[in-house]
Amino acid sequence: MVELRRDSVNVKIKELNSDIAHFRDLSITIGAITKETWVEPMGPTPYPSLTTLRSWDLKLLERYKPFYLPFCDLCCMCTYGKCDLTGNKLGACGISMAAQQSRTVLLAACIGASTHTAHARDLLTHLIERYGEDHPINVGELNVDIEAPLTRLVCGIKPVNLGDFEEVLDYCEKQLTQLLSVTHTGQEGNNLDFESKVFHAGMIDHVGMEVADIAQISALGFPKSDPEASLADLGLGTVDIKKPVILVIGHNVPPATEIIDYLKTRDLMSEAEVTGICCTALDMTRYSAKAKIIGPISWQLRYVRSGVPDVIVIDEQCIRADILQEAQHIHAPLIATSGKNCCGLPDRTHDVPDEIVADFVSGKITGALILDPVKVGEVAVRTALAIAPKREKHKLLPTHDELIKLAKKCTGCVLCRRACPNDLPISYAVKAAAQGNISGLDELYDDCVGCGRCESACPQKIPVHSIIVAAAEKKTRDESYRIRTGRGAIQDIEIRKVGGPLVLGEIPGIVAFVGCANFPKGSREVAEMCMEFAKRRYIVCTSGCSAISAGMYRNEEGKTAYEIYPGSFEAGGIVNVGSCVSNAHISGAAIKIASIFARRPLRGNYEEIADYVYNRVGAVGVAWGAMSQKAASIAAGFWRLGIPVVVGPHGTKYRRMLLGRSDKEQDWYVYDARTGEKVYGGPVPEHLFFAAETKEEAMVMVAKLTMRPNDTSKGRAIKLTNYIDLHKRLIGGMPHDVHLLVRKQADIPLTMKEDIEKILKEMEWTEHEIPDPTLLSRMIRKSKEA
Amino acid sequence: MVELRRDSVNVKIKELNSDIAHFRDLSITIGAITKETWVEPMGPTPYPSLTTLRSWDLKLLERYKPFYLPFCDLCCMCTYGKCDLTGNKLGACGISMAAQQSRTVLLAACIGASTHTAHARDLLTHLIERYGEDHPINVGELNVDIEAPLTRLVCGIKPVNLGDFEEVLDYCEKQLTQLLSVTHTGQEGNNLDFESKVFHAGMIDHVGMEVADIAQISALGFPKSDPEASLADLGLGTVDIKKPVILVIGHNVPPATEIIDYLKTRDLMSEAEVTGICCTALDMTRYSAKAKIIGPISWQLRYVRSGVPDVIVIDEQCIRADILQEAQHIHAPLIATSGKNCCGLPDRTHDVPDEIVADFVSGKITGALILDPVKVGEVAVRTALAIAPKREKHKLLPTHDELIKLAKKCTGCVLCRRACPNDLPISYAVKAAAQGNISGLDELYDDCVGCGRCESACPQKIPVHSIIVAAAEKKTRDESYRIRTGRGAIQDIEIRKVGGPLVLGEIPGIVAFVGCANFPKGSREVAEMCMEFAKRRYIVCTSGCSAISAGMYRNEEGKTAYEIYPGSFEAGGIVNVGSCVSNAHISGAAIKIASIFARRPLRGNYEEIADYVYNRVGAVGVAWGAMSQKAASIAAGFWRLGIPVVVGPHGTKYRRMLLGRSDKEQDWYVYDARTGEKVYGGPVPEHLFFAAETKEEAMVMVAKLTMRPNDTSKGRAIKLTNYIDLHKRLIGGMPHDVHLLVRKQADIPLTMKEDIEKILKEMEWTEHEIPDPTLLSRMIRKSKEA
Amino acid sequence: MPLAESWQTAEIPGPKKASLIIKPDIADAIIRRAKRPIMIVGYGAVEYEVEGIKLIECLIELANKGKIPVVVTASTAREFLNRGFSPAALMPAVDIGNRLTDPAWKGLDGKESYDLAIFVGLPYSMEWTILSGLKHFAPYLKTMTLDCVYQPNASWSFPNSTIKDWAANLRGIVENLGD
Amino acid sequence: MPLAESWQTAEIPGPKKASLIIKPDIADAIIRRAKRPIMIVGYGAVEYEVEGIKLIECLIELANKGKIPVVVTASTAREFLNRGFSPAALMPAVDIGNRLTDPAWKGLDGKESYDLAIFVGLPYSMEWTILSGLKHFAPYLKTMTLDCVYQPNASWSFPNSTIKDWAANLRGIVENLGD
Ligand code: SF4
Ligand code: SF4
Ligand code: SF4
Ligand code: SF4
Ligand code: SF4
Ligand code: SF4
Ligand code: SF4
Ligand code: SF4
Repeated sequence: MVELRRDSVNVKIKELNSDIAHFRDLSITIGAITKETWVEPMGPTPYPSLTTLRSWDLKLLERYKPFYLPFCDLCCMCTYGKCDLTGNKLGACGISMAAQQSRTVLLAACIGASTHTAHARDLLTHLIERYGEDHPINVGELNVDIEAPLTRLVCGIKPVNLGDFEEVLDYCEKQLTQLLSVTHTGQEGNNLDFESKVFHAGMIDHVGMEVADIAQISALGFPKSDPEASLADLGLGTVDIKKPVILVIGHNVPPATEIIDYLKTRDLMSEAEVTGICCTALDMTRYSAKAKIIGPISWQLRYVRSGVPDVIVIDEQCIRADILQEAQHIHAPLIATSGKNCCGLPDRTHDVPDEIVADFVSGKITGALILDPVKVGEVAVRTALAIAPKREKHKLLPTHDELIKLAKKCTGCVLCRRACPNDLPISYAVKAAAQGNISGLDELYDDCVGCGRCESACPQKIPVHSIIVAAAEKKTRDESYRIRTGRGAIQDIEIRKVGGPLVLGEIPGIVAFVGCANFPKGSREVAEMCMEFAKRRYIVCTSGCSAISAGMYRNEEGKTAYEIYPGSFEAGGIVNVGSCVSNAHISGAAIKIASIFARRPLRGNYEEIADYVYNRVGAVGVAWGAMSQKAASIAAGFWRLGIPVVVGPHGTKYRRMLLGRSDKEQDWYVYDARTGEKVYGGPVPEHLFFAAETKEEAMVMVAKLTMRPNDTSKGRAIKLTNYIDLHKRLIGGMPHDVHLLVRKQADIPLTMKEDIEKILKEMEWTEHEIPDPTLLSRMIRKSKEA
Repeated sequence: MVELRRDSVNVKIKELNSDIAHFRDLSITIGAITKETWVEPMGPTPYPSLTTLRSWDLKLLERYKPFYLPFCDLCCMCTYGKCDLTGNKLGACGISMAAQQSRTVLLAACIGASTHTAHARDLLTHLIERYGEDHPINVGELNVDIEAPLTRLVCGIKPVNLGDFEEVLDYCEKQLTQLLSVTHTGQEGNNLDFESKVFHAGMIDHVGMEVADIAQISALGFPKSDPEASLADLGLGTVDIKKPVILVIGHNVPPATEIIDYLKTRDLMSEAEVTGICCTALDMTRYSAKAKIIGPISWQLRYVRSGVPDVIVIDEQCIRADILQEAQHIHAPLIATSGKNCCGLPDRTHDVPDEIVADFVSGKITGALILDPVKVGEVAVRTALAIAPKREKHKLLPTHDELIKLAKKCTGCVLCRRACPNDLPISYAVKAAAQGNISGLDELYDDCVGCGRCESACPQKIPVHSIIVAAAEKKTRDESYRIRTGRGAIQDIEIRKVGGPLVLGEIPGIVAFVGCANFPKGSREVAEMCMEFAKRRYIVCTSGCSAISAGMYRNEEGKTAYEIYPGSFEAGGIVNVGSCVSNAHISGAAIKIASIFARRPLRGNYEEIADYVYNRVGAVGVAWGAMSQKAASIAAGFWRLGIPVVVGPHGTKYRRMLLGRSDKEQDWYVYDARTGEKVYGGPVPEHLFFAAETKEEAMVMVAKLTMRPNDTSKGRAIKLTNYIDLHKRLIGGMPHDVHLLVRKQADIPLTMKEDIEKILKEMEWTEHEIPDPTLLSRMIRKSKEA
Repeated sequence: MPLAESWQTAEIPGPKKASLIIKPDIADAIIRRAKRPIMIVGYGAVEYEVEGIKLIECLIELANKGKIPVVVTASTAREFLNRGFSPAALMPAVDIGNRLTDPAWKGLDGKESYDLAIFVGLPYSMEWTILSGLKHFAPYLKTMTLDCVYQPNASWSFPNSTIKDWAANLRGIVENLGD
Repeated sequence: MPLAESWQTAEIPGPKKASLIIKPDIADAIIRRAKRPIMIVGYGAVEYEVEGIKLIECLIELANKGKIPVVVTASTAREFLNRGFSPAALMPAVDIGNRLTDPAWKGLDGKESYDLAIFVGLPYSMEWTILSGLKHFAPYLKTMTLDCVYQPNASWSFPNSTIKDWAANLRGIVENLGD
């Protein structure tokens, strides 16, 4: 089998006559024949359409039926509306509440997947322009053979050069257009079909993310599957505020890398601070570990208002929509760098840097749109250097006295609290501050997600968020941590090493902490969860804002998670894969376990791989602060692979959970691949999408959700030990469902034998077999042999 | 200049050695060199990105600032929310109410444009599979040279074969993915930049529509720019209910054409009735004028409940989400034919027709998903023929006595009326019916849009909509009209003929009645408006549900609009271009006026063409019942071309209007292309997006909006005559803004001289020059010559 | 019939909702307090009859007594002209709505901004959306509706009322203003 | 503090909203009338103190007197166990919510469906969404919340109250039930 690649075979034809035309000196450059050949035959579902994997989706959805949590009683999507959907009423278009909820989820998933795909497209186009379409893909030097597991699995192609990703993105864009069209009034009428399309959007999302991250790893020299990627500084306290400070916010790293290049080539790296928030920050530290991460998305207001940044550069995604005003308040020029977020600024892309810098320095303009990363690099640095000395860190946070004075204006109307997404007791704290006691405000700082809604709500125009941050000044100064920079993919050899222990259950599971910072109680809980699972020798992965949050906490010895635990994909490792788009390496790792360890055919073979992952690989995603539409599509990509996702309490706002019913025995039958019989496999994993009320509940659920029907007895015993132990410690007492999770005597952890056997007896438990589980009748070996 | 085309040049190379590989018998098929060459040089903006046309958009938006009409005080798009945006509060992401409204519009426009593009993609793929990628594009035989004005204008390519459209759709899908990503939380922060992206989505939408319609015209043999396209039957009363009846609903015509083909090849056309609702119906009559159109979208419930259809075939878009239940109620099998709308049905695509038909006839299944149009054709016909004799038209509408009995259950709670989008006085009518007088219900029928919300709302479970339809039984039997089938594009020669009169103002304007049937007072108003403007010798175009509604009314002589007025693109013509995707021919006609008549360069030259259309071509779109997200994107595509759109009162639910301020003189300055000076051009066209309260207001506004700064005095006089005349008749009295619309004495219509001069004197009016208007400084000839 | 719920069940407003005009005195006081009121009358004014008297006549009386300039929308002008009343402007509802959101707009007479806009007779959902536009984008302006149904996006609205109660209320307002 | 508005300002519900429990008698009557009530207690129960007494103790008294099975969510179980009270189930809130939407579910004891679900102590917005799920998808079930804030998606809710009023109300309910 040979494979066409974009390469350098050039066919020159001196003269050609055909019926249609005559031409001379025709030169045809065609893709070359790769030396490397991909012998794997094409699987059944390359480039799947909207319906190709529908039957797989419906299998999962039969077990994990949506539990709808309408966020609004109405639909307002077209001018027939608004329509009242309470009490089984149908909309003017005939839609039911159930379908409308799933439709809304599909819309969110489309927005999320489009965001990653559009980001991948811009990034790829830029990198191809800069490095050529022939620039080779390289995610892990010689340690990685399966360079793009999702692309191979979904598209059935094996990308070699950057240019090969173009058709992958073409496919993603085509599917997303199809999917979005399904949300139009008068399209899909069935809720489960909407859900199947949500899964499709999720799968596309992971492909898009994979393209984005592989492209930037390959072209920008990010760590290549490096377990020992450097540590970088993290936190407000790490910034040297005496230097000119540049702040980058967003997800698209090229402007930031150009800023670093400009500084480096002029030997100015030590003359300025390059700081970042969100994923651009994460990716920038993959480019240079000298750059600094301030914090997750929720640090935007507090950092800007500290007055520290001299120039603010935004690219795309997760940027506060009021960033221009906030920047203007501290007199920091704002540079917008993406067509996706122009902020109403004048387009200066085609002006010479001298002029733009001069206009910034003179204050003639407060912001500019510059759609050329190289120019952004120059303008940002030169402006920061020129402006910093005269700006004097225009701080917006009140002093202690000002704070007290502001607090005295409070009438106790409680509107701030009623606006706070976390229902924080703000008005009490303000009242206390009015009497000189700011400890309440200081405490709020830890739980506050920095949304600023309290301020908008305050009729007294008290800058509530600012006084919270001001009250916690000492804390902010102490925010000084270390984070391992994003390492990218997982090496094939790591997969080989952990594949057995994972599938056999010696490693209790993979727990991935991903997504945004809409935490119910601040960043700290993520760090605590990471450490607990690493200590219990799970493989812990992190990415995005959660990767940042995971590093923002020190243990008793003053160490952060990344300093205590290794960065390798192994039991007890904490693996920061990178930014949001690096999430693809986590799903990719699960796929690689099926492919490398279990040798399942990968190419265009989605169902079989997902069936494998679902029944055998004990992976769980935790998006404790899931906020965005991207979080929705990322989760959906995990679901289709059979990987459960746990979210925080705000996650109920995603309109529905996907919950299994452990009490319905009939729901948990699987085929035994050996015999073809339908046998009871047990309620594992119990849920596909689950919102926990508290961190404790989440941790116990995570431990439970790593169980899989094919766990060996040894493996199940280890998983049960963790589950029961965490339950006892965090919730109290024995869990009530042990009897559903023990299949054979040998599953029972020795240390808990007595307690468990008591329960089993009470529940009239009997042994049942451990199947070779599959949901796919075609995977039954007997029938295959027949 | 030569152009590559997909054609049949085959390069065979016996053996080739390169550094990289060695291969033998390589056969390379490449696109051929077209004989026909497109000599026009490439314009400045082929394949524009998100920002390419931003400065043009901002020029328009400076004049037509959004007037926001928030449809909800909240945002609920991410889990930070819901956010309260009242009173200048910002969301947790920092967004303002203004930006949030524009963001919502962008979301709607993305959904709309995706819907057309995804439809175009499915259609194109199907037609290429069936007819080959080399199938030539043919929209008007020899009468049309500019076959695809939007594709040429936007993409800068000249498509020749079906296959050439692939890259056009690739581009659309890429842009839509980019655009949708902008709606993600934390992207664009500026309301006007959101609006610019709305325009971009609209432009993409028109390209997608063009591809769809050209593909089907070319491959399926639809009328090719034929002013004398046949007339087809329209209305419930045209169906021979003694025959087996098939109903098709949606927008994607292949299943319907296959049904017709199956009937035709077996000589069964006269044995069965093929009826349709919405755009599939329109397109099906373009395939065979023997097919029948029942009505616009709002006829779904009433027709299905009549029990007449024996088999219902749905494809995509504008299908009631409860169609499966409604079909089941009348015991009519439902066939879903699109991956976009699977209705939860079992996938029978790969089963043999015999089995599927047998399962339908035996009642084993009530619906099936069949993703193969040919198979649908066979199954639908055979099922209808087999089932019709035993089904006996299972009618769901109550008899007169049943109706009275049902009405007696009414408690007068008024919940039906409170649920009715048109606030119809339902409860009075029901009360009267309970006393035996059904005339009130009968009257409601005319205004009712058939949404069924009254039924959902009724606590007494009275089937309110059904009793309205039952009360109007006589009317429904009389619904028997004729409609001209969709003719497709406008011929180049027609453009040449009307170009001069239009631009010079002898033809007062082009008025296009497009879009859905969310009318405030039923279908009739559209028909009345069409006739009035045709009578006044405007060029009237129709499409989609409005084209259907336009035919559902007879004048005193019993004739419908299509029987009275010719189908040619000329003064007094009523031109049904076709289905929703045929809207592209209307924008295309405006573009062709600039290109063919005014010889403006077309290729990749968007701004100049739009500037021409905006300042010179008096076209106005009317979407009186605009309902959908597609309507939003269609309108946006017109806006970017500078064509104003008028919607009905429900149109205020689109979240904002784009209104000019005729009272602000400074807003209406244009460049005079002759001198480069900025001169007053007058408040024309006054608005870009306008919702009228009543039909009368709409008509007067339409007459006003056809005015353009470059109208000749003769032209302006004709337009003023129509405007003032309509104002006097429909509103009462002289309009209050005549003095703003008269530029020179010569503009004053002779017949109204006295009245107008009185006003002019009162208002201290003075003459001003008629400029050679442009918004683009680069169009100033002086500077060009310099 | 619930008093202070949107007349169209699904047109749920957010946190900011109209205060109820429970008695004509309230409306009367609001109108008296306004320095620059304006009245916007839609086509419903022609269609409604209140106890034998057309709504439009009641409105003309109100405008005359209260010296309130009237903007007539849609196709309603003739009915006013026929009754010898000259509206201050004939203007579509979205146009007057748009102007009212402009803090720099000095009114139809070019003198000063309006501080109270009284709406009556627009189609319910159109009035709902236009009042929403004003609620959000004309913070300096108070709005009132005289319709017989609750309009949550106004500053003040009648409750959902029977035609009878409504007639009494309207008459009350007109009579009070006459004082 | 408005009585019957969502505690979180923006969590505006649609047309269907909770009736107010203005007096303890009302809650008492509802509980008595229920054939199969169930109580779902979230982690807030541990955090709130009502006049020196922890909310959880009040709830235990209520459960005991009313013979209401208690589902304890989140990490609240220990506090019950410590007080010698055995919850009928330890189960996440979304799980019990989900089961309650299943008309075929015969309850924790497998006997019969519940007809009243009493919620208390979940995070406000999570309780809001779960009650919304039940409002829409468990039409046969009535829901009540005992929190001190208005939950519009319940069938019955207290108004937004001061801790003091709330305490009095809760005590009232418990005492009445004791009769
Ligand atoms: S769905 Fe959201 S935007 Fe629409 S009415 Fe409900 S809360 Fe408002
Ligand atoms: S999409 Fe359907 S439910 Fe939503 S507003 Fe339109 S008609 Fe109503
Ligand atoms: S900024 Fe913090 S305290 Fe203020 S509303 Fe947001 S989360 Fe609550
Ligand atoms: S909103 Fe402002 S005034 Fe009201 S309680 Fe909060 S801080 Fe005090
Ligand atoms: S984790 Fe969420 S908030 Fe953070 S950068 Fe990614 S998408 Fe944005
Ligand atoms: S997108 Fe912004 S305004 Fe909307 S819910 Fe999220 S944070 Fe609030
Ligand atoms: S079906 Fe007709 S009468 Fe009933 S609510 Fe809809 S438009 Fe009104
Ligand atoms: S909703 Fe039903 S009962 Fe109430 S007024 Fe209408 S028809 Fe009568």
